[in-house]
Amino acid sequence: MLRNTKKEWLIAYILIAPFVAIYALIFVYPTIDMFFLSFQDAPLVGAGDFVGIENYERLPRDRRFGTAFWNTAYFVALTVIPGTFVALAISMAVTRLSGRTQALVLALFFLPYILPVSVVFRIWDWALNFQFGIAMHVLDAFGMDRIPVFKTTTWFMPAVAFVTIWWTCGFSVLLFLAGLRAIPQEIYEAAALDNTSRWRMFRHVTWPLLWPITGLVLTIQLILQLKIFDQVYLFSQGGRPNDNLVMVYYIFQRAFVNNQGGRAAAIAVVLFIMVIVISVINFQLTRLSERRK
Amino acid sequence: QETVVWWDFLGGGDGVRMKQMIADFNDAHAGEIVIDGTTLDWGVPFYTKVQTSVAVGEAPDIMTYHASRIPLAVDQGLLQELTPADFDAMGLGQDDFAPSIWDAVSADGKQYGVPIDTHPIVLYYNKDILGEAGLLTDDGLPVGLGSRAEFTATLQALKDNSDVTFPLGSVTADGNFMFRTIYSLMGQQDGELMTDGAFLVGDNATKLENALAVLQEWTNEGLQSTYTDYPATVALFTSGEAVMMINGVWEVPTMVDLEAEGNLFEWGAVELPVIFDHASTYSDSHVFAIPEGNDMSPEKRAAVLEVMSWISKNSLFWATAGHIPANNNITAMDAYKAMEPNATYSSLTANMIYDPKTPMAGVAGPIFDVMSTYFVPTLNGEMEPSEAVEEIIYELNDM
Amino acid sequence: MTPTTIRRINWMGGAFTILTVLIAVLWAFPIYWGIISSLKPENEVVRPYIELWPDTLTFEHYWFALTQTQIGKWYINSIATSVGVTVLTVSTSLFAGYAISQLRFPGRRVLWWLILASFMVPTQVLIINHFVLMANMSLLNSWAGIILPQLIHPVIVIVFKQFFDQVPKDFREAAAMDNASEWAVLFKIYIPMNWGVITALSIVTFIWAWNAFLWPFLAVTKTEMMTITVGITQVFDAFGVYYARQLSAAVLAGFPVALVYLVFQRRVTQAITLSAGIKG
Amino acid sequence: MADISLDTVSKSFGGIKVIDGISLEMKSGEFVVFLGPSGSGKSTLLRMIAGLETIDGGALTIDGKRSEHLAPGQREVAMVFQNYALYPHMTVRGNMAFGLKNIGMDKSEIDKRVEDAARILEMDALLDRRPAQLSGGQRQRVAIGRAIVKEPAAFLFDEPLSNLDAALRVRTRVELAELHQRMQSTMIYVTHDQTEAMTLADRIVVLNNCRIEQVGTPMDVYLYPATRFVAGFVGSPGMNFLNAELKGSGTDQCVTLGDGSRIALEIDVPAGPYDLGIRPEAVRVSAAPAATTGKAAVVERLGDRTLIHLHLEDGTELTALDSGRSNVVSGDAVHLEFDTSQLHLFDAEGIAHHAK
Amino acid sequence: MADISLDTVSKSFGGIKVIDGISLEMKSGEFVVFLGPSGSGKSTLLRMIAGLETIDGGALTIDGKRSEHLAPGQREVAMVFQNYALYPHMTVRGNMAFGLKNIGMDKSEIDKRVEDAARILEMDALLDRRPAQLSGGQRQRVAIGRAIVKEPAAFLFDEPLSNLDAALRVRTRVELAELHQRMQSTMIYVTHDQTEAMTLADRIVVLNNCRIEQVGTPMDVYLYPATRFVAGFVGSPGMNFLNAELKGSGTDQCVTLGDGSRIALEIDVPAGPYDLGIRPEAVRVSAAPAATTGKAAVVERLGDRTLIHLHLEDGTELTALDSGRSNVVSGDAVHLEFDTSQLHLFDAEGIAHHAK
Ligand SMILES: Nc1ncnc2c1ncn2[C@@H]1O[C@H](COP(=O)(O)OP(=O)(O)OP(=O)(O)O)[C@@H](O)[C@H]1O
Ligand SMILES: Nc1ncnc2c1ncn2[C@@H]1O[C@H](COP(=O)(O)OP(=O)(O)OP(=O)(O)O)[C@@H](O)[C@H]1O
Ligand SMILES: [Mg+2]
Ligand SMILES: [Mg+2]
Repeated sequence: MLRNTKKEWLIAYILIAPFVAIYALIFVYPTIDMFFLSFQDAPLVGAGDFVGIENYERLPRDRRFGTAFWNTAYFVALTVIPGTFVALAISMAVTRLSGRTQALVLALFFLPYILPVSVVFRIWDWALNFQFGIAMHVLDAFGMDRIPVFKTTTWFMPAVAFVTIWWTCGFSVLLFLAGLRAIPQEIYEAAALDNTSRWRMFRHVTWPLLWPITGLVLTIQLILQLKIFDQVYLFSQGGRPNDNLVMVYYIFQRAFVNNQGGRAAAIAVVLFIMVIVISVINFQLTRLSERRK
Repeated sequence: QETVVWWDFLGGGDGVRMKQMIADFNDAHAGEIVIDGTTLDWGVPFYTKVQTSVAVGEAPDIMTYHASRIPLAVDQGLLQELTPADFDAMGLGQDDFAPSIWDAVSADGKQYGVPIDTHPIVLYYNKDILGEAGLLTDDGLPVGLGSRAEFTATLQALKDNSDVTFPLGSVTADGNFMFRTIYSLMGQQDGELMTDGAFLVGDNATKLENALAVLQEWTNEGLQSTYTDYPATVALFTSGEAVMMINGVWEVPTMVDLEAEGNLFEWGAVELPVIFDHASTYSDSHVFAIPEGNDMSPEKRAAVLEVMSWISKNSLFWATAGHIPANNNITAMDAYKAMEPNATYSSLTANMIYDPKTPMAGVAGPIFDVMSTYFVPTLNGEMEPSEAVEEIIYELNDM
Repeated sequence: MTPTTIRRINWMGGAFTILTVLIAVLWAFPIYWGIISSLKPENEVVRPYIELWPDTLTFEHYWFALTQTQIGKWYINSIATSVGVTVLTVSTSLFAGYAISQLRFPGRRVLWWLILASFMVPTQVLIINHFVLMANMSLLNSWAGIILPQLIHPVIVIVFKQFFDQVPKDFREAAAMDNASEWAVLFKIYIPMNWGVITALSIVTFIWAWNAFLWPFLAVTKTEMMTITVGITQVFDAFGVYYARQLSAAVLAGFPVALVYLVFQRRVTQAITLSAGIKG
Repeated sequence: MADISLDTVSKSFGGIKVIDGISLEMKSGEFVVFLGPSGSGKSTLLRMIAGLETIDGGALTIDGKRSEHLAPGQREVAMVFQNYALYPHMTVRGNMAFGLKNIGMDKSEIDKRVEDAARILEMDALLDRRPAQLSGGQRQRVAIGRAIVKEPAAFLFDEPLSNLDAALRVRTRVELAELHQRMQSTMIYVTHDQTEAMTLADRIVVLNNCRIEQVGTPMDVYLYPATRFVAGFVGSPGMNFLNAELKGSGTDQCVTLGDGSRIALEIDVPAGPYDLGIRPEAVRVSAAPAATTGKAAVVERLGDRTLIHLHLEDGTELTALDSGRSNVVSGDAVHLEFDTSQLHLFDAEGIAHHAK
Repeated sequence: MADISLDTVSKSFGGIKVIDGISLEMKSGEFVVFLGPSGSGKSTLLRMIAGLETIDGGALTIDGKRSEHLAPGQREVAMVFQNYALYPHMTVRGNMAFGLKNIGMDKSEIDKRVEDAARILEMDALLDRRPAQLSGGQRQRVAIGRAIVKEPAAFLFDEPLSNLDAALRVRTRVELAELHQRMQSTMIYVTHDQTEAMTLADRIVVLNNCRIEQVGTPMDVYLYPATRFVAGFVGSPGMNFLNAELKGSGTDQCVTLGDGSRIALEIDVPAGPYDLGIRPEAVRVSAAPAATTGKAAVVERLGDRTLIHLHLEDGTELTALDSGRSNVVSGDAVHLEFDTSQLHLFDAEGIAHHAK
């Protein structure tokens, strides 16, 4: 098309200006600043001294960093794959329903996702309360021992993972449903004519056709759960936070509780790099598998 | 008119009293000063907020503080000094406070706060159930406050009584809280956390281990509630599921209010039982302090001082919150001496011990933090006391 | 399989449907339980058995939360900041997405790559620097301070760009034949045409902003500036037994988003799938 | 290869009848086409045979066996879907072998069948590609291959050509006809395109509104449509319909058109008003004055033929077919002659009566 | 209504020439169709006229005014897009008025024009609907209405019928022809469908490979294709091409086919090998032995005509057109006669030579 280049540039720059300004201020600058800060012995707010890589050197010896790192890994392991499976199972169940039933069931499964984390926290803190929680009454009814879910290290991460799956899996369910809907009904009909059993139908038709979505869900979950903070923080209150540290929590603790901006920034940089590395690996894997096709 | 922005962490039964006092103050100073009060979550969240708000110059005009944490606060430069001139303006001075309390708010010969109370922990008990079980003395006190064996026997007797779920309600899910009980038990053995800047020197470690062992025994024997957080502990006690409860005096108003509504049994509160050598109870003080990081006009500062002064002088009402007023003039009053249940546990003032005076100590401070981390697993039987003590020593020395 | 296969499958299907519904109900049960507990008097709340419907239905906790706490202010803060985040994010992303999709200008590719790259970066790691930045700009404890760091949603730009890419270029050309100016093309053709996506994205952005916890939690030190999601966890009478009160506050905090969801269910669903890069 | 018979089968969707007591016999090796407009129930009928829709009432017999309760896989029929429904993640070979693997067939037997089918369809070279790497026509063949390997009693096709472009559609149509000649298997084929039906079918089943309108060979259906609907639906350009009045009887029978012109014909119906049907090729442009005269509105030259869209004097529209080299131009007045042996009268119920 | 002329215009995309020095004159009121296969540059050429693509070289004159540097809105042409490109959020009225509003036309004048156009297109009742509430054919009309209101010098259409179903396409084609007759405005119409081109055009411009192959009236293009490409592209069923050897000269000229049969013809080219082109309608089935004999492979009965796909003895494929009532069945041996006046020979460069 005939274009007035100069005018087009001007309009483009006017349109992107607000975004670019915010992006530079809130994203680019703080990212750079984070790296600078990680080489300083600095309080949260205020000037600090350059200390080289001291903040990083401490990390391998730092018990709490170890706790935070392994807890994060543990949490990711507990949420990403199980959460994806739960979402897949739910969406398989939902997709065979139709009409109002489907809408209702989907709404019930999805509702937790739109709740704020603090509400989710209150609900589950109450449901799993060691003394008064309904879950404990249920355990009592079955003659089982009550479980102090948020108060022991054994149960804490699995419980928070469970709540997280409950909370966020509506998101994955929607993606799976979109994926399932994108599989033409005709393929299933063709498979029915091909004498396909239920299991083979899932194994050889649904599962492979859903794999791109599954990969997407896994990726999104992975990146999301690495950044876990809110739930862990809330459920740790009045408990034993130091046993339950995760990366972002530890950044928070160093920066805001202990007032050590520099050391906190070093942890932040580590997490930053972890996420980037994982994203890049993941991106390459996807590209590879796409190329194989 | 000056608006004084006020933060406290008083969320329990005493919080209600403090809100009443603020209202009274506002009435008394209508048109001159008004307090704009906010209650934040106790402990780490409160002190984190204070720290960040001072750092960014958004601090309140006045806040409550724990005396035990003043050394740390001074070290971090969070507090403004209260000069002798300030004290003159308030009409208060060293003479109005017990020396230990006065000392607690001082650092390097400067004052950083106005103490308002001391608040030890006490043993609450359910007279109805104890009476039925025949475990009440003629004075209406639980039997067996004299020794470890006797007290355990009392607990065991309650346990054998089938109606009782928990003989003792303890905040076993929250190491922060348990610090008070455990430190009290160490005090009963004359144990010290810090000796000349070193942690748990000599047999102090054993003393800590002993303290933990007692509590763990109670857990193992099913004598106290496990994994119970603070609100649940109170709920267990007030609903009659736990017969006794170790908790701060600040829960007195909760009981008083419930009793007034007719929703509570006959209850009492008494000094902690002597488990080891002699009576000893951990105590801390609520203090008013002025944070750094806010540019106050002289008028505002005068208003803040008036707040502190007024509350200190009117702290007889604060005593209804269970606390022991720090102002000597109040404790000397007859009205105070007659106050119940304060009178029942007033004996313990002689046996109070405080945190070591160091920037490492204090509510939500580093020592507190490290130790509480190991209390929960120990008290609930996940970890051996000896192991816990080892870990605590390692981490304290690692700081 | 036997000749009756088809019927048996139908029967099994029915059983499976009932099972699904049961699980769904169970899934949402904790929400129900939270709500119903908030409607019980405190002494009923802690009864040691399960009571699916209160003996005495009471709104006293709601009354308490609404009158005795600053929940009203928190509501206002939440609404103001969520609307602010929504309007700013959606509008800046819309313009940026449009420019990248439809206009040719130097720097376009660089910008696009930057946005794609930032897609993966966790903003959580920037909390320290955001805090320092906002402190230096004296924006802590202000709506602006809560809003600004939440404005990074590269995914919204990406979705917009993809949507504008999908608009057949015929429309642009038809508009050119119709003598429309560049601005008219944007405001009279592209924006109204994509109104559905814009509302969908606005709704989820609003939900995200309303539910944001970490940053509003850090950015505010004054109670009266807190958002409701932060407020209900920060300022509460933790000492004492007030489970029902806490739950009533939680219900109040969750209510607006639940309402938004129930009203705009389809748009929310659409926006969620879009935000994951799936065309709805 | 099998006989398939439907006995008063019916089907409703949510209370709405879409197949209403249809009975039909299809003989082994026959190529039957279901022809009808969109929504007439063709696909539904086919899918009922395949087992993809339940049969609400009536009986389905395939090769002598009552089949309405059998699962789709057990009916020994194979289906080719409109969008082919190839498994996108499997190779061509995988697509063809999948159904055989499901019934646990020997690997060697599977390979043999797949390779035979590939040879028949001339796609040996494509066996290891995936559907995404194939052109539309090639996909179409894979879909047929997938059906062939099952050696089914009957092949069912649901508009298999509608996703191909015009040129390819014509070519594939011829290929399909050749395939049927070679394999001699029963084929049921659904389409709404009357050209496909005409060119492929041994017998056409014309469906409309959930009912069978006519069953017959293509030429039967074309020359002797049973109803007005069939007459209008089959043939392109479509049949002309004119209001007419039948008068007289015996040898002096004639119809009067709207413009007053009369056409003599011989037909076994009582006098009265009818719709007169006549195909464009039966309307001839004549050099001399003839039955009537019209004005050419639009002249469409197709090269080998010319379509002349005319208005009669009273405004009635009529299309005539002329040779490719027709010299009529738009605006001309044209003399029209009617081939009276190709006249049809349709009564009020739409039933057709054919002139002798 | 305007003359449009292109003078050696050319266009490249990223170094690849897609329009290569094309010159063309279109007279006022003429209906010109650009016909060609996909990718031949038809759309590009049209869009260059519209101003939607820049013109790299050469001159464009619209109504005597040099226009290659004018913005699209200023060229006084209106375009109907393949997907109509109706603004989905505006009513029909809004769609038609948008362009007029943009040039600040009076509200009353806009209303008048919109209503006039609506009347012409018989869509008065639809003015307040949105595109989504319209059928395909109605949308098509709105798109035309949007062009009409601008009272442009010329209408440009880019495959406007390709989104309609077959029946509607035929009907709309006739409507378009009538519209042109009524409005008498210049229309340039792009299509790859030779039927559309044949039926609509005053003149067809056949494009292939960025070049003009032939410009001429539909019958010229059909009867006297300039090149082998045009001969193959125009006409359905397509022209038969056979390898042939031209021998002799003067009156004893003849071509020999692959099966050895000889056909006498008269043509002005030297002897040698050629491709012989003959349309199916020029291949006639004869009762008596004739020029040659073939075996009917597939017989497609279209009702009014019958297509017979044959194999000659040497395997050469050939299609013959017979009448609707043809009695040839697949497998028959058929005598074939050729209409020698309709023979074409194509030399190695693909240039056509027509028999006399
Ligand atoms: N699953 C279904 N639920 C409800 N109605 C249906 C369903 N499938 C088909 N119908 C209805 O049944 C009737 C026949 O549909 P069918 O698909 O058999 O038509 P068709 O002749 O194949 O049309 P087309 O040429 O469009 O494919 C239609 O009115 C359709 O709306
Ligand atoms: N924007 C473009 N960039 C690069 N190449 C293009 C562009 N537009 C068209 N082409 C190329 O120019 C050639 C002609 O394209 P054009 O769209 O004019 O073909 P067409 O004859 O209209 O085909 P169709 O019938 O498929 O619409 C094609 O080879 C096409 O790939
Ligand atoms: Mg169909
Ligand atoms: Mg094109």
